[in-house]
Amino acid sequence: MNYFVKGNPDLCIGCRTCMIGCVVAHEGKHIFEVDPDSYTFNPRLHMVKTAKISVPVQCKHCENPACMAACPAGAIQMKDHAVIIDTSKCMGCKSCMDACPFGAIDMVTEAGKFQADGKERVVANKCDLCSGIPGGPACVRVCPTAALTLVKEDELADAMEKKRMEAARNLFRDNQE
Amino acid sequence: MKKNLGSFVVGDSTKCTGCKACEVACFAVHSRQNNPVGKTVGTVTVPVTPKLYLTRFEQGCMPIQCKHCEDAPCLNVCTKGAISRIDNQVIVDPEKCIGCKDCMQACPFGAIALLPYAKDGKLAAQAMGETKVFASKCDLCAGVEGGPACVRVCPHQALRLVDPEAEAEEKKIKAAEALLMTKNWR
Amino acid sequence: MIVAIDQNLCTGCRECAEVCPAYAIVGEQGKPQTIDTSRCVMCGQCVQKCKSYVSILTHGKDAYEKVKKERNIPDCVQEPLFAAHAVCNIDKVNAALADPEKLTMVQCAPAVRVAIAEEFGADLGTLAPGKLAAALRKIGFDRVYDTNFPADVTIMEEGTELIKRVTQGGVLPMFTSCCPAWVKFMENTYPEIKDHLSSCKSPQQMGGAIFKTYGAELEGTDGSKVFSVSVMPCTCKEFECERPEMKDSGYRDVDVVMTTRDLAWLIKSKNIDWDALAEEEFDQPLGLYTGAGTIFGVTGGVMEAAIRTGYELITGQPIPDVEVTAVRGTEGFRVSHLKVGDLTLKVGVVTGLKNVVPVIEAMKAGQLDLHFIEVMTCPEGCVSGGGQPKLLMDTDRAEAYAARRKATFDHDKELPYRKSHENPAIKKIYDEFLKEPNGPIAHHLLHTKYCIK
Amino acid sequence: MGIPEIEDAGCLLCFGYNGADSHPIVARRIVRGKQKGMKIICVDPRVTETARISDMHLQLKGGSNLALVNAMANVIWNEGLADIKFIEEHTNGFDEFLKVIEKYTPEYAETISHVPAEEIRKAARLYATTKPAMILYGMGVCQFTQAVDVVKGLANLALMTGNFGGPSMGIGPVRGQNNVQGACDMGALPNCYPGYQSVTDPEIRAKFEKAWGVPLSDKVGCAITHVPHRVLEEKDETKRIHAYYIFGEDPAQSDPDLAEIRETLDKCDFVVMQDIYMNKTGLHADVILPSTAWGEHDGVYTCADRGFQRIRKVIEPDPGLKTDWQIIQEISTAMGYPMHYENTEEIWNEMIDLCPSFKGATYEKMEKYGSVQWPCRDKSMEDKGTPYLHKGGKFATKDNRGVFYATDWHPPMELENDEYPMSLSTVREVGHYSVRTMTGNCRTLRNLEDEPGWVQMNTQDCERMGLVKGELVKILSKRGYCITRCLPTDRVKPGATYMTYQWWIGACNELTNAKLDPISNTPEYKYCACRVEKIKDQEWAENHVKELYDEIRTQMGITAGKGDH
Repeated sequence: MNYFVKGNPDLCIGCRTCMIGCVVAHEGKHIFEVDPDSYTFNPRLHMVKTAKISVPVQCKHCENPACMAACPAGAIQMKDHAVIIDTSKCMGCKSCMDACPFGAIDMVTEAGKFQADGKERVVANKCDLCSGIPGGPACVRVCPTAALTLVKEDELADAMEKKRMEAARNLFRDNQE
Repeated sequence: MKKNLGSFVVGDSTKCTGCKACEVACFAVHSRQNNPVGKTVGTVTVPVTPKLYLTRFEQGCMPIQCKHCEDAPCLNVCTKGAISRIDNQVIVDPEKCIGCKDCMQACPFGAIALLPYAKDGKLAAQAMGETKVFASKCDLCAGVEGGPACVRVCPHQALRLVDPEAEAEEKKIKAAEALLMTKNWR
Repeated sequence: MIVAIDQNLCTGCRECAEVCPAYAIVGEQGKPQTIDTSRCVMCGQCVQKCKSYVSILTHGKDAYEKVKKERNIPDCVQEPLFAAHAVCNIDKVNAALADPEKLTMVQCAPAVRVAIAEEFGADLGTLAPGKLAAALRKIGFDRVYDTNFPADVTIMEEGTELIKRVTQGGVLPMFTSCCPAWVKFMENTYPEIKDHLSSCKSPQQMGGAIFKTYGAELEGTDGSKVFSVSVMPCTCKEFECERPEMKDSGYRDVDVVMTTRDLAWLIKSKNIDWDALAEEEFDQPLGLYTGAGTIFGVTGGVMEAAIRTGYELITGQPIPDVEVTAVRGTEGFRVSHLKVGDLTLKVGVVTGLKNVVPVIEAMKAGQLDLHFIEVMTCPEGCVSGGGQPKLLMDTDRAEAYAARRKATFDHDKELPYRKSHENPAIKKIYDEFLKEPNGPIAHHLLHTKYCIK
Repeated sequence: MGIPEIEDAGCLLCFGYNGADSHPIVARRIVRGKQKGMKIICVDPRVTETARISDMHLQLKGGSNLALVNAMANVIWNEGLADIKFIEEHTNGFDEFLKVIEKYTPEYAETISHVPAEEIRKAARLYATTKPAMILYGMGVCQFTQAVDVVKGLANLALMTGNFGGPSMGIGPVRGQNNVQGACDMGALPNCYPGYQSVTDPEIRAKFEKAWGVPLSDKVGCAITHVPHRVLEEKDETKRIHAYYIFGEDPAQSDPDLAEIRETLDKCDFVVMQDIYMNKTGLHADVILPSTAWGEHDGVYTCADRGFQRIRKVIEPDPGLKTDWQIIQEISTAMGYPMHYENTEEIWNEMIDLCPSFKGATYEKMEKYGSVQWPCRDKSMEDKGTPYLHKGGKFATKDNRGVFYATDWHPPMELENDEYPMSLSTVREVGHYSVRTMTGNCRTLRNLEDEPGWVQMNTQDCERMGLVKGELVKILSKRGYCITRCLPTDRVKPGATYMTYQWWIGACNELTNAKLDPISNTPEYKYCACRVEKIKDQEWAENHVKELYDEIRTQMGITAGKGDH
């Protein structure tokens, strides 16, 4: 199963440290360089604030990803329990963006890469579960209120099993009465 | 806030009947820009050259048109500089197009067709009496009042103008609100 | 076939089936459709709707010229051709024009003058009777007459018939019979109510019968020399003129029908510069018409014209307001009660053929208390006819219909005579030829029996 | 009480305090308290993060604080929920207090605060019956012309319910600025020496004169908010301010009615600005003294809970750059009072020896315990300071009894009117700190939010005015205007607008009212009348904003980081 990071709106205080953590993790040391163009600020998760809720939203790493199905370039694939975009193959057609029901994909400029008309290259960008980054998803690590959790197969399975047992116990009790 | 991404139109094959009203409307509004085309069929004196293409496939049909890619292969491949990005949209200049077909090959959607180029109510001629052609593709009705004509005329609302940024924002809000319902997943 | 669908072009979208009032279009979704001729009323709404054009991409480079040839469309035409189309008889017209033996007489329907200019790039609903007459004359027609004149005759005949039925206890309600698609539909679907139909021929057919009799007399010749052409907003008129009973003049009353679109093609093929045409008058006397004749082109127009004259015939007084706005509108079925002297005339107007079904069903169930009902097949009357200029975008439809309606009413307002019985040419033809409405000559030439099938 | 105690309260009355935006670390305690079952009553005109997770959110109309507080007291008394024993044993002035709150029935308060009477009753009951109950209040209380009265009103609630003198209770001011508590502790107030020792007390003055070897003034100084008056309008030449030395403060950004501030700085004969980066005040300064930032020097901060904490140098500053204390030392020496210290600990030791309540807070103890909350009177390692005040109901008064003090509500100084039909309140946002002299130079934070900032408006108001998210709007008050982006949100009520005050372009202090609380001298940042205008030509507005921004940057001599991502 693909893993995913989910936010708990009861714990989230909307501080966006997760977004900063995401950028720092993906940009590496560039972020501490003085040259303002040396890094791009492209958080792969976004804080949503409405009257009811504050919580970051990011890719759910679907098992049957609509983005992957929509991509005409074969730039989206599943790897290491995550749905990953190979930006070198991406041409910015926005099909994935349109297909994703969660708004989890953005189009971002790639620093230092240009199109034929001299404009910066724009490609799809989304959560990659910090693939290849030591310590796993940075957003989970930096959240000051521990509002973000990396959900893996076992935890989800355990939670479901626990719920099934509870449901069975309740039905059993009903049957006894 | 300023838009950063190109919008595009997508078809919905579950609604499309294949009537081609979109193609005819597309032709009508664009043809009007450099030909004396009125509102009725009889005013037309040039071939129908749409910028979107009704496509039949195993499960049905729908119009296919340009996605206005952000790193557009057609733009990148065009040696003549006939394809440019204007107000976020990828636009072909038919005057500059020499019909090399590179963009057609680069486009992964088949959204471009070579069609005769007409001007002032006549087919444009080139040397040796041949008709000039151009790479015809969606320009999202740039300069057309009321926005994409295909979307407006579809009798079944099978075409949708996508503002990817605005839609992503709406979808994010829905996704966030869904988290309220799954917060006690354990 | 008068209206047909080209199997090679049809995409099977069935948009035409949506607008067909007779459920005559059959076929599977996504496959080419065919027309069930036993049901088809040839109204041509499918022709108006169809957007499945001959495409370079889909059908190849040569397909366009091939289809054009198959359809007898003049070479000069370069406009899009669609799967659903109507017969084009321009070749027959050209043949007659070229024949020195023939005296060609043309009539054109009220709705043609508010639409034909659109085909030359004018605004939707541009009123152009003067240019229309000029163009017809330039094409070479010997006499340029007008269907609006026989429309005035129709009012005399139909009005008289109605008064008779109301006062002498005839079959009521009486339905109008000017719309051939409606007549065909009734014959197909409700032959049992045939006695409710007015016995009057349509204005086109009255015109044809008059041209080859009185018209020939005026020229000092006989009907055999007259070639009668009509220009109609309607695809079904060709069917009407081909009906075997339509030869009371001794010859076929109308020889050939062109649609508004056909006429535009003909004008183009003759290299006539529409924009440069100076306005001309229709020929006299069979081209003199009233506002009443002209409003036949819109839904409720026949009714309004009939009331303008009927009121005076019944009461002997001029109608207080010539504009009978109560019967105007575009709703599918409208009912009005009008005070005509001591009589309360109860009238109904149906537009859009599908809307007539519940009316007939109500009548058959004895739930309809009306004297007179106008029925027009097309959405807003003849201005929206199947032979009218076709819109590239259906989103312009409402604007086009409204503009053509407005132009029709504007024309009515500007004409010197607005009531059929006040038309001097009408007085003249009854004095000299027809004698009296519903009289023996009129009855022979201008009335008919339907349901012959 | 200490910040860590928050999460163990039974009930938290969070009044005019938006922890998530101003102090995420405090907000974390609130979230944790919620997880532990703490009941939260949030009083705020906006849906804050705390409001969102609260058990009760009283979304009052801005400027009605005291009416609501008095009504809660009214309910607590009338429903017999007061702690009579505590009142009798530990307080004075209760009867006079009752007379004032008598008229503040929930129904009366509803007419002022727009909070339903029944909600007020429920909130009062929840606060009075859940122990221990803690009150946190922030700038939503302090930045009104009726600020001190509301603080006292909140204290009344704690007094009448016996919520003083134990852990996780009492009332906690959560300060507006980093180390503002420290600045006050160190005597950066016009009326006291370090340790809240009055400048008018001859005994105290004598102590400081002896220690410092100079005669000292017996007059209370000038509050920062009185400076404009003393520069622009003071008739008495001897009282007029001619020189203004500003440390780590950006009044040309943070003070109300910026037009007046600019005039003040320009008309003042000599302005010295000492800061870590260039800021708007610097544009009007005669001398700019660059100093070190946190991480480049040692020192002590005081947390809002009175806890002294050491801060340490982690990197060497650029050569030639001096710390604040070194600069002060040199200026003082140059002005004829030789000052010489080797390090901050020397300064600290001198200071605590002069301040009885700080005396025990040595560097050694701060090092060992992390935080030492004053009062800490003894240098022995056993005195670890005072986590909460008023232990056992003993107050810092002559007879050790707490005093009830009630006043009547009065409305804000400038109300909505025909010309300016909406209200404006200044607020914070997480990420950019204060006037962003520091955070504005952090690229990553600037990427999160940048000029010209936002005005939060109710979605209905936006729809009515045809405004969409991100659209530039003009917002005006009697005093000035600025351009900012519209942020439609249902977190705020119709008719109210909210802006953060750190933006140079979207500078809401161009609009704010300089009226002060008579005791604290804090301006009414939380309420003034304003009007929002749609800008038809957005392209022009975007360019205009960019031009204004570039102009300021050019004036400041900034070249790096165009900041227009």
